[in-house]
Amino acid sequence: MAINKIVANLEEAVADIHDGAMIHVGGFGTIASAPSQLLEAVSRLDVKDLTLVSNSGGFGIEIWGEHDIAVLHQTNKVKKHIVSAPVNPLIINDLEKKFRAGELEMEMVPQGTMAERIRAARAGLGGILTPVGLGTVIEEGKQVIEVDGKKFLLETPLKADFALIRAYKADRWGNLIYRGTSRTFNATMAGAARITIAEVEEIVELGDLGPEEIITPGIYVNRVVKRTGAGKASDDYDEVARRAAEKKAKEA
Amino acid sequence: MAINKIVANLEEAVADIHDGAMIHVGGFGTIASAPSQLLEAVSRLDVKDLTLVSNSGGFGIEIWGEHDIAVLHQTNKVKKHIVSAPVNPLIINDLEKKFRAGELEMEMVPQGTMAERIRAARAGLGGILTPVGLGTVIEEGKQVIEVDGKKFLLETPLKADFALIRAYKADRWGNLIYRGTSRTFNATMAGAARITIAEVEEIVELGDLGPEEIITPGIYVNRVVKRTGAGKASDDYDEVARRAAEKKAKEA
Amino acid sequence: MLEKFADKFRLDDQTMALRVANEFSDGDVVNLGIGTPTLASNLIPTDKEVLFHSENGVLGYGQICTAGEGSHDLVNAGGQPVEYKPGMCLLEHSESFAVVRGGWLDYTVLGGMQVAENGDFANWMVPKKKVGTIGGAMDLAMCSKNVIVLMNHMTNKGVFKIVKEVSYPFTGHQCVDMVITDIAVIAVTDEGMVLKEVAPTWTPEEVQECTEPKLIIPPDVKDVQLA
Amino acid sequence: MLEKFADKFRLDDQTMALRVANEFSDGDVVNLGIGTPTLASNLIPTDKEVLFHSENGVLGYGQICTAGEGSHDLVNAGGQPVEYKPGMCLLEHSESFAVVRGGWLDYTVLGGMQVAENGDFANWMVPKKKVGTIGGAMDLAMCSKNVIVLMNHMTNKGVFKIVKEVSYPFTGHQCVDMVITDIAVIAVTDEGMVLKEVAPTWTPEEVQECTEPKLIIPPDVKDVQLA
Repeated sequence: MAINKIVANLEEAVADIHDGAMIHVGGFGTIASAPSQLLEAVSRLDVKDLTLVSNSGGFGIEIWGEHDIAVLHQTNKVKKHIVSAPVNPLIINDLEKKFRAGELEMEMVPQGTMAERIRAARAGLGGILTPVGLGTVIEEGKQVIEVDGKKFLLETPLKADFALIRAYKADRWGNLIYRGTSRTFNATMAGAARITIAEVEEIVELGDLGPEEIITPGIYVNRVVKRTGAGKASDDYDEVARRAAEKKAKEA
Repeated sequence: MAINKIVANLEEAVADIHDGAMIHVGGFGTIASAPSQLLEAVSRLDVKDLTLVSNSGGFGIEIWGEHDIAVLHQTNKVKKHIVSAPVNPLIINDLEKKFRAGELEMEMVPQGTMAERIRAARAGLGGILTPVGLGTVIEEGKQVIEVDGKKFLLETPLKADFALIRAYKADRWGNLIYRGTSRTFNATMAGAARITIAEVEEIVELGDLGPEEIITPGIYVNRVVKRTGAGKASDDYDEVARRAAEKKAKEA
Repeated sequence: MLEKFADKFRLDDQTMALRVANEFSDGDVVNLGIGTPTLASNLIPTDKEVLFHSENGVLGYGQICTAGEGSHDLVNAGGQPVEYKPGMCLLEHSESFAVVRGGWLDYTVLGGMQVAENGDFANWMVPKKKVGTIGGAMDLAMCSKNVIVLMNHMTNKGVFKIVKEVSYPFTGHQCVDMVITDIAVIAVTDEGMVLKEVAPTWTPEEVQECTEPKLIIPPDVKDVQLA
Repeated sequence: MLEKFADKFRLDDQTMALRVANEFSDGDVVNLGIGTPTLASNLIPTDKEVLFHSENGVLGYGQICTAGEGSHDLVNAGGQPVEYKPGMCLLEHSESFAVVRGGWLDYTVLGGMQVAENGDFANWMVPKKKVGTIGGAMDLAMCSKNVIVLMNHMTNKGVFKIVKEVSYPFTGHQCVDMVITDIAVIAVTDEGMVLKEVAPTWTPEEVQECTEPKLIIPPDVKDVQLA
């Protein structure tokens, strides 16, 4: 049987996500870099107590007809969120509401430390030493290790059960390329989970992605699913900011 | 003044390499991936007591009119060599002769650990934890750190004074692309030294290397020098092996 | 701002961004925090080659696009589409922070809540709020060669933001090198905070009134240098 | 080999490589050590999709090129030019070893000096030599899902290489899963070493004579399985 990681639809792609699973969610914070259709598919599952790992806590408003990570808070799937940028000044998001209501555990992680902890999981490292976070709340409960008279925090790998990521093109081996700044945490999280699932704009023939061009080797990817619908609209960021401000004003 | 990292010639590129400098030497072991013209330029300098970091100890025979890292042992520039594959079954190289004669310090490093220690230097990490080397000679003198009941070796960054690397194309910002398996330790070492010097086949206009295509960001590269001469010949590997065997037979 | 100075001239966001842009030289690698600092990428003379890094994985991007232009696949950390520029390259996230943590940034410009006399810095959480966004701020503040904080000199309610000791949760210790505010430019040195420039119409003594720690005031305090 | 067996049939390098190639299934990711193991990349049926990884930074390459063909910019870890294959990709060295250390290799095939009953492994240095090449062997041996050692059953001088305890410098502890030699195939299990296959004309008892630890010899020992 030839290798074929392409699955028929979003439902099949996320079918085995289970109660209590730890899930890496790729992207940075913008809808264009988010695995939004996979997130929506997970929001329709009957699962609970998920632990999410993501850069951002999301806006929680529909953008271009799609949802960001907040959709999982809105549908009460989340027990804990490991996150670098949980809240934002534009909007009081669902994460913030749940956290203030005592309904959510949160672990805040400096962004570079988060990236490196995720890479460590893919790369089989037992941990990494970083100066970032020393003398801050981030230090709490962590080993401080001295190397050549300098102090560092020991940060441990973040290995998830599933990684949901967004890419531009894939082949049937799961090789991936990204577009522009949508590479971000998507490429970092590929392979940092037991099962990596990629949502892509296009599926191409094996060989169409050149060896020098492939960013994520297919061995890190378990499933590939093509995005449905017309794809991303061309709304600009100001529109997103404007509507977030509107919603905030309405709620205030 | 616009950014311009291109220097006129090999001599200018290596002029400030000094006694006792620690030098990363890129490539894997083959002449095609080695910064061979930079190595030759260093061999012509009046310097001593260098510490080299490289994957291989080299063959020490002229190939396609060029020399590998062994040229620095042949010209008595080296005090210490930090290396993963110092010797090889094809030939007794200069490193082995010097080491047996007590004229060279050597630190042997597992290849994956070497790659990660070099990356750690570029990435500002204080160290990394790896299971590799536990219960072997590699463990000697190193901290063993326990994470969640599992033991790891603490391996520290390898930051050099200079990195000599080989690439395919560069622009004046120092952005680099490689060709095939010549990426190897060249791309890993770029930025893992105070001064990174790249020897390239071609210099192209800024913008000719596309954003998705650049492997090494120019900020990691301090100097770019174009290779001289006709470039690499088309001899095949068997020829290299044959001539190594001949030399070994002659010396036996 | 103190009530007595409420009607006094103050630099607006764009002018503060222009002031910080004036710090950068050819070849500098610069990260601009979300908000006011971001504006600086549009205020560099076109013949100056400053490489802007954004933590979402782009290095060497051009101007922020005008509304409705650009692509959402090429944005700065604030999500604003930016222009492609020759020499630009893309980085996945761990490499993007290798750039930060590895000390490759000549300048980081961040918004701030409190800066202490010794360079201690807080910018991510008001204590009573219990939730805030660290983002890349700790990595940026602790690892960049020069950290510039761009902020209003005091809160709207007239509370000191330039303080003797930070009382908010720390972003980093002794990491700030310069503070650019709506009324002054202050260098953080081993000897203490040195007042370098003041906004038009402001005297050093008035700036001192708005600043908790004692400022070192040299004889040659200049007006804010915009070019 | 023991002198009494000197004239007995033994598998040559190519046949040993063929035997190991027979272990791999569609989708397996495999690293082949320099020397005899490398030959296996040429012995996979063309309709089987096995991804060969080479630590110098290539994943999914094709056959070893015939002499004088291929490019020195696309070589395996032994420096031999290999063919491009659709789906192939390139990795810089730290990513290449992320593949290794991260446990992404289904099989690693290495040459060996000593394999102990419990899977302990030595392959990089003869003690009296004081210098040897570790290369990627420690990473590969400690981190791959399955480690297969491909080696002659005994030294030329008739000394055991399959031993009760490793006396050479360790490559890794309890890491070997299978040994394929010129006369036998042996699985390393929690219960001990199990003789699975013997070379044509060899009896299990003869293989035991060439092996220091006591072998578990099941009733169904087969001839070496080449397809």
